This record gives sequence, C-alpha cells and structure tokens, in this order.
Amino acid sequence: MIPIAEFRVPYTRFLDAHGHLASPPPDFQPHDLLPVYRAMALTRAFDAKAVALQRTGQLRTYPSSLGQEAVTVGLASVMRAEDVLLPTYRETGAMLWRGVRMQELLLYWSGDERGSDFAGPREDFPIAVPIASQCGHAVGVGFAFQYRRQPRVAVVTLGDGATSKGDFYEAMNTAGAWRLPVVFVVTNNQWAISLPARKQTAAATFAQKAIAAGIPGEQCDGNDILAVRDCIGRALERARVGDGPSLIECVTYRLSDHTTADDARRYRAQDEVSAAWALEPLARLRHFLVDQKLWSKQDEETLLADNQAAVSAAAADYLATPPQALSTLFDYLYAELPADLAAQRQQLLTERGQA
Amino acid sequence: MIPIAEFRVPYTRFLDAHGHLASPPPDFQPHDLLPVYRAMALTRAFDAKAVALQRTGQLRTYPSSLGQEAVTVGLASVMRAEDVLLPTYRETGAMLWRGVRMQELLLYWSGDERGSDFAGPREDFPIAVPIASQCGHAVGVGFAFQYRRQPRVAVVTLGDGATSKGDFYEAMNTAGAWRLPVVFVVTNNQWAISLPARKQTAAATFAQKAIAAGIPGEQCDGNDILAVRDCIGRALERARVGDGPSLIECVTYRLSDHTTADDARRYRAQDEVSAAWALEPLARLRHFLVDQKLWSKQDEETLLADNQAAVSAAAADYLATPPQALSTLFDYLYAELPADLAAQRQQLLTERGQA
Amino acid sequence: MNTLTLLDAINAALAWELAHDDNVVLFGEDIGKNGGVFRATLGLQERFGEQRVLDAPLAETQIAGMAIGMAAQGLRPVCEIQFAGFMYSTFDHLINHAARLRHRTRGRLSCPMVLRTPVGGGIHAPEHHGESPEAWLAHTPGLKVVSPSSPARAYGLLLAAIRDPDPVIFLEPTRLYRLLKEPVADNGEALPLGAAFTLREGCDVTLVSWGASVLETLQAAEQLAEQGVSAEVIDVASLKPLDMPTILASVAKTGRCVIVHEAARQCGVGAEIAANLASEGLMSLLAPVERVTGFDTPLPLARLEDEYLPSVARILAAVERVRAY
Amino acid sequence: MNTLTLLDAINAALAWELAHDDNVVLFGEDIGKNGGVFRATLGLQERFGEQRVLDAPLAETQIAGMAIGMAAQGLRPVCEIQFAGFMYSTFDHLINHAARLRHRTRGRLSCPMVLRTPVGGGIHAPEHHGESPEAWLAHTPGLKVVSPSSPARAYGLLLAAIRDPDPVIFLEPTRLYRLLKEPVADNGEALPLGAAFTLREGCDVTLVSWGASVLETLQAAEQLAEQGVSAEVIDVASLKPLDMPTILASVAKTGRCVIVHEAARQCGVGAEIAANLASEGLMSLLAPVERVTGFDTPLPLARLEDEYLPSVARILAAVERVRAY
Ligand SMILES: Cc1ncc(C[n+]2csc(CCOP(=O)(O)OP(=O)(O)O)c2C)c(N)n1
Ligand SMILES: Cc1ncc(C[n+]2csc(CCOP(=O)(O)OP(=O)(O)O)c2C)c(N)n1
Ligand SMILES: [Mg+2]
Ligand SMILES: [Mg+2]
Repeated sequence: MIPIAEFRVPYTRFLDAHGHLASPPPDFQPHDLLPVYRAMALTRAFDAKAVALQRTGQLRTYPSSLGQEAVTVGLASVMRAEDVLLPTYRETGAMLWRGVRMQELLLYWSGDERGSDFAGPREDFPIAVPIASQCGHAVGVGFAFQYRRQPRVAVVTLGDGATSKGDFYEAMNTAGAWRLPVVFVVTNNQWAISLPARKQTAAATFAQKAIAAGIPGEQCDGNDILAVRDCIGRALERARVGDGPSLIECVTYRLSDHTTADDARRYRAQDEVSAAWALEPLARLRHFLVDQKLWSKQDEETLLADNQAAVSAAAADYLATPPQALSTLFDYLYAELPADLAAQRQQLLTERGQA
Repeated sequence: MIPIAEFRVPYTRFLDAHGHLASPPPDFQPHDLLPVYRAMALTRAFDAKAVALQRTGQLRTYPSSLGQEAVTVGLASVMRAEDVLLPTYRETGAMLWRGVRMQELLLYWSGDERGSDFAGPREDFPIAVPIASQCGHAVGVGFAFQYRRQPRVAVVTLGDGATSKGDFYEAMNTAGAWRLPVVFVVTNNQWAISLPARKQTAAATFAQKAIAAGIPGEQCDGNDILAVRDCIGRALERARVGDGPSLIECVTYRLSDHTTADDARRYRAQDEVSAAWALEPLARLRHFLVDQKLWSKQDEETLLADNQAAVSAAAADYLATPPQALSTLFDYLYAELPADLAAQRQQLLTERGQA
Repeated sequence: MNTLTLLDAINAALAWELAHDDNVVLFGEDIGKNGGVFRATLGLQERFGEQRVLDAPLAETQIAGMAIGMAAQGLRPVCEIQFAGFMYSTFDHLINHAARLRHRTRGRLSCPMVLRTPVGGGIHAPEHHGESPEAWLAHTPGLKVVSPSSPARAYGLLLAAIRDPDPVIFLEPTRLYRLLKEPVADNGEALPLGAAFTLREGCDVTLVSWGASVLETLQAAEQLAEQGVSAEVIDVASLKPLDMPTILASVAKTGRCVIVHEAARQCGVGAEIAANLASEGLMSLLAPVERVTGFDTPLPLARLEDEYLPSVARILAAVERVRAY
Repeated sequence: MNTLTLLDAINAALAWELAHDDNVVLFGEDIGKNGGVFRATLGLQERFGEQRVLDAPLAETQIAGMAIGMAAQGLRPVCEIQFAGFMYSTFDHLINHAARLRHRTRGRLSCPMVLRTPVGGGIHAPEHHGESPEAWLAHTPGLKVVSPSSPARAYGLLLAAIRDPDPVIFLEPTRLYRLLKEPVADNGEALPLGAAFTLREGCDVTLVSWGASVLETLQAAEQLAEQGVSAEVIDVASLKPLDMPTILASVAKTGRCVIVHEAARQCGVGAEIAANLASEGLMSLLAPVERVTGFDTPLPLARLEDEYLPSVARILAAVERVRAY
C-alpha cells in the first residue's frame, strides 16, 4: 500500500512549566508581554469576583475561565481591532482585551440582554451558548471580509467538547473549500463538563481534525502565552493574506468547576487538578517576566490591588444598573414591531400597570 | 516545531485500468470473482432497465449507479449476511447482492413504500434520502452489535458530497470514541449533483477525514474490484474482532446523470466523462477474467441474455403489482393507530368510497 | 410586461436585487452553473459572477449558519435549501440564532437573511421532496415566513423578503413553479410582508389558504360560484406575522370559514387561524371552523401522494358542511 | 410508598426499566458519573454499568441518530438531551427518520426510542435553557409527545414511554424537578399515553394546561374556588396524540375554556386545542376561547423571565374575561 497523503501535526511550546525560555519565537520582544500579563491577571481577578458574586446570590450561573487565561488573552492580543471574535462563554479574557466592559459581562451573566450590547467591539459576536454553533457564523463573517476584500479575520473559539458537533466540521470544511479568512481556536481544557477529552474522541489531538478539511492544524501549549501568540498569530497572518483558514488547538486545563452550577469533585480526581495547577499560565509567565527583570514583587502587589479595585468598581457599576424596561421583551425582536406583537406588548404593559 | 502526530493515508489498487494484475491481494482466488462479475453486470442491466422505465413514464426519478458497480457489489460481497447495510440511493448493486429483489427496488422508485419492506435482508436499512443521515443510524446499529457481543458489522455508505455534512463526522467520532463495529464507505464518484469533489472540500482525499475521528482511513481505486474487496474486507475484519470503525474511500466515477431528473451535460465536460469510461470497472474485471481464462465471449453473451431476461421479468412483476390500499397512508405510522388518526383514516376511506 | 411563471418571477426578483444591491449574495447547493435543481437561479452565476452566486458544499446547517454570519456583517445573503425536507438541520440556527440575533444584542447586530426553499407535494418526487414546514417556522418568534401563490406575488414578496431587515423564510410552492403564468412587471416593486391578499370577494363563506393549495381553493370557489355560492378567497401569503385582521373581517361578513393547507393538521398554521376565530371571531361564527389539511401522517410516496393533498372535492365537502350547519 | 420529587420519580422509572428490560440503554451528555446536570440519572451508571448508562460525546444530532439505529435493532434506547434548547439539531432525525421508520418500511423496522429533555423556563438558567418545544414535536406525524406535571405522572408516563413501540419525546418540566413531592409507588405500573388527566372537577370554566404551567393553573383554580368559581383543571399530559374528547366533554359542561402554556402562542399546542373547540366544540362555547401563553418572543434572559411565563394573575384575568363575556 502506497501512502497517497501524509500529514504532520506540529506542536509549539516556548516557555516551559517553570517559565524558562529555551529559544524565543521570531521577533520576540519580552516587554510586549507586560500588557498581556496584566490582562491575564485582570481576567483572573474578574473570574474570582464573578464567582463570589454568584455565591452571594448577586449573579446567575457563571463559567470561570480560571487557568485558561493564556489562551483567551493570548488570542485576543494578536488579533487586530477590526477582526471579529465569535466567542464561547469561557472567553472572558479575550472579550475584556477587545474592549467589552466588565459591567457588560456581569450584566450578561446576571440574565440581562444588555450585556451583549457591547459598547466596545461592535461587530464581535455575542457569547454563543449552543455549543459549536458559532463556527458556522464565523465562516459567514469570513466570507463577508473576503467578499469585500477587507484584510480582516474571523476568529472563532470552541472547546474540546465542541469538536464533537457537526457544526464544527461543516464550518471548517466550507471555510477550507472557499479559502476564507477564519481561525478556529480549540481550547482543549481537557473536560467538557464531566466528560474527559480522551472519551470525547479517539483522535490523539484535536488539531488533527483540521486534516479532515484540508486546512492547517497545529497544537500548542495553551498555558504558554508565547506559543499561543505565535501559533494563532501565524494563523491570523495566513488568513489575512488570503491563505485561508487554520485550526489551532491550545492545550490547557479547566482549573475551575464547569460553571458555578457544577461540582467537579463529583467526577474528577483532585490530584489531577493539583497537577494541573503546576502548569498554569499566569505563574509561568510571571516567572519569565521576573527572570527577565521586567516584573517585580512590587509590580505584582500594585497590579493585584489595581485589579481588585477595577473589578470592585465594575461590580458596583453593575449592581447599580437600573433594570431593563419590561417592553424590551418585545422591542428588539424585529426592526419594526409587527401588529400582533404590538398587541401582546400592550397587553403585558397594561397588566403590569405600565401603560 | 516538533510534530506531535503523523498520519498516512494508504492507497490500494491491484488491477490497473487494463485489467492487468501486478501483484494479487493475500489469499486471492480469481474464480471467487465470477459471481461478483455476474452481479456487477446484472446491476448494470438493472440500471439500464430502470432508466428505460423512467423514460417511458413507468418509473419515477431514478438514480443510476452506472460505473460504480465495483464499489456497490464489492462491498456487499465481502459482508456477511448477518451484517447490516445502511445504503444511500445509489447502492443498487449492494442491495441486490444482499437479497433485495429487483421488483422491490422498482416499487420503491415508483413511489411505493412496499419497496422498502424487503423480503430479503430484513434488518438492513431502507434507502436514506437525506444525505449522510444514515451515518448516525449506523453507529446505533453498531452499538447494538457491541452491546449484545455479536460479531456483526454495520456498513454505511455515503457519497463524496455527503462528507460535507456534520452527521458524518459526528458519527465517525462517536463510533471511534466507543470503538464500534462500523465501516464507513465513501463512494467518491467525483460529483455531488453539479458540484465536483474538488470544490466540495479542500481535503486532498476523502479518506483523510477519518483522521479527525482518530480511526483508520484508506483510499482505494473504486473501479478495481480487488482493491474494494481488500480494503473493505480488512475494515470489516477489524470491526468484527473489536478493533473499531474505519473509513474507506473508493474512488470511482458517476458515468450517468445524477438522476433521471438531471442533465449532467449542463455542468460537466463530455471529455471528462469519456476519459472516465476508459477506467470503468466492469470491462476491467472482464479483461482480467478473460486473461485468466475464466471467462469467454460465450459466457458474456449468455450472461447478457440471462440478465436481460431477469431484469425484464422483474419489471413485469413490478408492473403487475396491484396498488397499495388507501388505508396504508395510516396503517404503518404507529404500532397501534391513535384515535385521532383513526378518525382521519375513516374520513379518507369514506370520501373515497372505500368504507 | 412579460408573462412569467412563478419560477421566472423568482429568477427575475433575484436578478433585480443582485443588480441593485451589491450586498446581495446567493448561495446554496447546485445553484451556480446548474441554476438550481429547479432552475430558479438559472443564468445568475453567469451574469453576476462566482463571488455573488455560489455553489455551497453539501451542508445545510452550515448554509444557514453562514447566512447568519454574513447578515450580521451587513450583507444580504439569500440562501437556498434544495428541498424543504432537508432544512430541518437548519432549525437550530434559525430558532436559536437567526431569529434572536437582534433581540439578543439589543439591536447591535441583526440578521437580514433570506432562506428560500421549495415546499409542498404534488410533483411526485422522491421522499422528503414535498414537505410543508411552515408551521414549525411560524411558531418561531423572530422569524418572518412567507409563501407566494402566484408569479406576481412571488416577485413582489421575494423582493420584500430580501430587503427586510430581519430573517425571512421564503417557501416556494414547487407544484406552482411552472404551472401558471401571468404578466409580471419586472420593475423592482415589492409587495408588503405581513399582509394577506383577498383574491376573490364573497359573502357566503371565507376560504383561507396559502401556497399551492390556493390553486384548489380558487377552483373550489369557482365551482361554488357556479352553484350560486359566493366564496371569499384569502391567500394568507405571510404565515408570520399573520394578518388576522383581514381574515377576521372576512369571517365577520361571511360567518363561515374553511381553512386549507397541505401541512399536517395538528398544530398547523390552520390551527392558529381557527384559534383566533375561536377567540376574537367567535361571535361571527355561524358554523364550526373547518380545516381541510394534510393528514397527520407523513406525505406518502408518489403513488399515494395525491390522496394526501387537500383536493377540490374535500374543500367543497367542507364548505357543504359549514353551509349545511 | 416513598415520597418522591419529580426528579426522583424519573430516576426510579429509569432504574425500574433498566432492571427489568435488558434492552434498555441510557445515554446522553454527562449522564454517567455526573448523573446528568439535574441528577435525573444519579447512581444509574454505578448500578447498571457503563454498557447500559453511557456518557455520549457532545453531539445531539448523533445522539438522536444513534438512538434510531439502536431502536431499529430492537434495543430500547432512552437518550437525554441536556436542555431542550439544544435539541433543535435532532429535528432532522426526529422528523425524517424516527417518526417515519415504521411507516417507510411498512412495519419491517420500527423505532421504540425515548428522547428525554428538560423543558420550560422559570429556573433563571442561561439562555437556551428554558425552551418549550412541544408544538414543533406535536406537529410531527409519527411521534408521541408527553409532558408530566407531577412525580406520580412522571413515573407512570415515563415507564409507558419506554415500553411504547414507537418514538416518544418525553418533556420534563425543569421547574418542577424538585418543587413538589408526592407518594409514588415504585411498582413498575405505567400510566396510559394519549390520555389527559382531569386534576380537578368543576362546572364554571375549563382550564387546560400541561407541564409546569399546571402548577399555576391549579393555583388559579384554588383561588377561583375561594371566590366561588368552580374550575375544572385538565392536565393534557400527552401533547400527541391529544386527548380532545376529554377536553371537549369538559367544555360541553362548562362552556368556557382557558388554555395555559409557556410556549410561544402562535401555532402552539393551545392553538390546536382552540381550533378543535372552534370546530367540534363550537356549540358548547359560551365565550371566546382564551389562551394564556408565552409571548411570541424568545424566552427572555433570567431577569425578565418571570414576566414571560403565564402567571396566576394572567390566568385569573383570562377567566374573568371569559366569565364576564
Ligand atoms: C449544543 C449544546 N449542547 C449541550 C450544551 C450544554 N453544555 C454547555 S457547556 C458543555 C460542555 C462544553 O465543553 P467544551 O466544548 O469542552 O467547553 P468548556 O466548557 O470545557 O469550555 C455542555 C455539554 C450546550 N450549551 N449546547
Ligand atoms: C440533506 C440533503 N441535502 C440535499 C439533498 C439533495 N441531494 C440529493 S443527492 C445530492 C448530492 C449527493 O452527492 P454525493 O453525496 O456525492 O452522492 P452521489 O449522488 O454522488 O452518489 C443532493 C445535494 C439531500 N438528499 N439531502
Ligand atoms: Mg472543554
Ligand atoms: Mg458523489
């Protein structure tokens, strides 16, 4: 049997678990990582605050991204403002980097639609709850860029679990066939609620799923911010110059419960979690920055205090937000409210003494 | 960048376009191919008859499998009777081999549900019209075999176009994760109605789509009956002994229009079709058998006459089949007819003077 | 003014919008060189190029999903699902996303897409090629759902659908594609969405229908006229939003209503119309509301297909019952 | 007899069938060790093993598709879709295959599967976690659709669903999962599918509901009783087939009907019931049929969710209107 096709899935890591850099990526400027580090730390502070708010009944179900900050901030930090992000519910770091405000995220997770009306990246998609459905949308966004000859890229994120959905493959395949500027980022945090990644698929990597679509697939250490930025950066560049879509798998770990409604101790061993803590991205990057003399204990203390203040201020803003009007049940469904709905709207307002 | 995974897609061909055998597959007995050749020829005769019936208003839309006989007969000829086939609409050769009667196929294509009530392989699935949906069912059938520890295999066929549907990937992935006895056969006949395979996907082969699911994927010359039987035979064996699913891509060519409702001259060049005729499977196998002194001109003439007679007899049987009762609109929907439907049934029969 | 079939009218409306709005993009299976399996898009790829009229890979979920992405970016995607029976895998996108994008983002993003698909039985095609999905769609908040019953209405409503700022599902009655011709002014003039069309005035009974069944409904009205019974015929045309005021006004006049549709009866759009008659129209009703519909079974294969579809005879029998009441 | 929540009752019914029928296999996302996100399958994998209670990869289309394959092979697959909002991608399989396999093969193959999924709002979960899909399903010929409103009915109807030879969609009202307890005899006795339950007899007005809304409907009836109004309360329970005789008989007695459901109004199951009242029940009706339903909008996010759901006040107002008529 002659092989008719051969494939390799490359793996990228620069920073080891101790923050030690063997060889740097091309054009690497360590101080570029300072804002990235700050954003990762802010994301972690925000997650902690959100969980605390939920625990005290001030927020609804919340999915923490604890441990995944290198992926979320990393991918956003190499995107351009005019690119479009199509996020899952665990992309807090990416959304914050791109300008979504913390109050908006809190509003969203409190069950208030205004949380998806970002003042910031106006063309970014809202959080997609139906797993993998955002992949299809990303291809449409990528098509619009290609159609208008704009050098922009649609970046869509999904989890390891999401790769089992047909939507993902259909999207990759169409993006490949039409050579569209789309980057698929699979955040392999090793769990899909209670299902470990090794039971999700017989595939050894998630990156190799790209081969099905005939597009480049790479795996990187998703706790190594350099690797994330390098791999996704190159994928963005390929997409931008017309070389089509790519898939990047970032291997990380979900250090938190699936959401605040979940108790991961029911289904996964504590020592697995402890081992994963040793690989987490924030400490790793801090070690590197400290080694490079770019970061000090003092810097760290200031940062923690600043983040705490920022997060608390956002929470206060969020809590002070007046409720949405009742009529908003109807007001945004269509550009113009059809007559039958106008009647239902009127009925509700009358019933509730608002008309 | 270190490769973290590497893959090869093997290609198999034994008989070249002239029916010349370079080296035989293991345990090869040329005379085993005689019934296979006969079945391929019968399939071709049946297809011609069905098209003729359609052209004379005696059959509805019919999808010919002209040129694909090595795939359809080949795959069925290496299955066991107790395996289950989940076919598309272009698997005439496989269905006939497995015992579906020609009259039943004609009934089906005339728009009569009884055509799917095969007297023959009672557990085989009916023809699936919604593209790729049968893939999901096959995984369930394979599960039932595994669950009952039966050494049986579910064989599901799909086209090159069908590989763009998410159903296919979801099915392969689940079959892989659960190591189920399922063989996915992709008949790459190079066209999905008017879309050529190269526009269906950026993937260089359809076999490589297996890599996404972490299961073996192989490509073979689908016009070489030896290659088809070898590849699918090995895949069946792996499945049967508990080694899980495989994907086999058989490269062939749709020599006919998509269906009798289609006119392929609208979208494909005649010289492509002529070139494909030079590779077709029936003549190739005949040349081989003649070379082996297993087949003569006389044999061929007898076969053609026999097939003609069989096909005409089947057509006559089909045309003589009395129509289904009106009440069959209702009679098979549920095991027991609910009261509301009983009323609708009664209404229809009364209206039509049958009650 | 050219005399067009419904298919020609659709082709003309698509061509008009492609010519007048650069944001309009067509895609679907086999719609390019092949012009679609019914030829609704015949010649459009040749005329407007492969960037504007695209053959999509065989993946309906993706077709709907990508339409949403394009629409959110301000394009006006018009996608085709080859047959309605293959659109069920788009429901997740239609229900969870297309219909909600504007609502979810408080108007920041919106979804001005059109999904066209042939619907209805009677052409004796294979299984799944004659489905009538309008009720599922009409039950979906955030969508608009339209089905024309004549070339001129097809032309005007399709233009309106493409120009509408929200997602519109455009259901094309396959059976009518080539059956009737009428003069259609190809002048880019749209018809309003959300308005029913009174095709024939009458005072004895109101016949309500849409899509291909309008044909048999009109034939029934014709035969009734010969018997001296004056039937008002309403083509609902918009299944969502539904123009109940027109129907209620008619029934206020006639006191009797027969609703005709091909889709299965239970929870069909006919149920919604009858339910409104049972509430807002109750006092007008001089007789029970009759529904002449497909049975609560799948559409049978070709041989028995015609037994399933509402026939003129069944409509007349229902009229007879409501009149005799 | 143990006092069980609706969740306990479902767990008990599943355990009973697993213990008594080797062909029963459960699968779905997170139903194994985790016992499902609501814990409906708690302890079942441990008790019956990983071959009978399986965690499926995250792929709803496939979950439905494989249930069909299993069922065709004579197993009794009971699959779980984690939330109803994620079931739309199963519609292709449900409509085109599960509902038609027996019909298509003239009875040669059949599809005795159950698809369980939590439905309905009111628990303030994230978006898509509170959908009410019953009307889409009830419009699908070949399916059966059930939704229980009490622990005992959940137990008996789920047993019936699993034993039924045809595909049954079992809609579990999330809001009731842990809200009520009642004594349930865990004796393997099924309740009939296709029969409504009259929960309360009365003669002034008929209140018809199903699923979680039965709760508010009963509360409204209670308050009406205090005002001297006697309301009959019917839990439809089976959305398909629909037990219209029970409803018609009740309205024949009361002359007034208010239908209560969470799903959007247009083409909801309430429309079907009202449509039947407008035909077969017309002469019983002393007042317009009222529907108290979700609005024709998506269920809003948590903050406004309760404004969407039919409340006791809205039911009472509707009763007031039909009584004042
Ligand atoms: C289509 C769909 N099915 C099920 C769910 C429920 N659900 C929410 S998150 C989740 C697991 C997702 O896992 P993964 O893709 O790995 O992302 P992660 O949560 O690990 O970030 C599931 C099953 C959903 N939201 N959408
Ligand atoms: C889900 C679905 N979409 C569309 C169709 C219409 N259709 C029938 S055959 C076909 C092309 C299939 O191509 P391929 O899978 O290559 O099989 P082939 O016809 O070449 O054997 C299409 C689009 C369908 N039957 N089902
Ligand atoms: Mg995950
Ligand atoms: Mg093909």
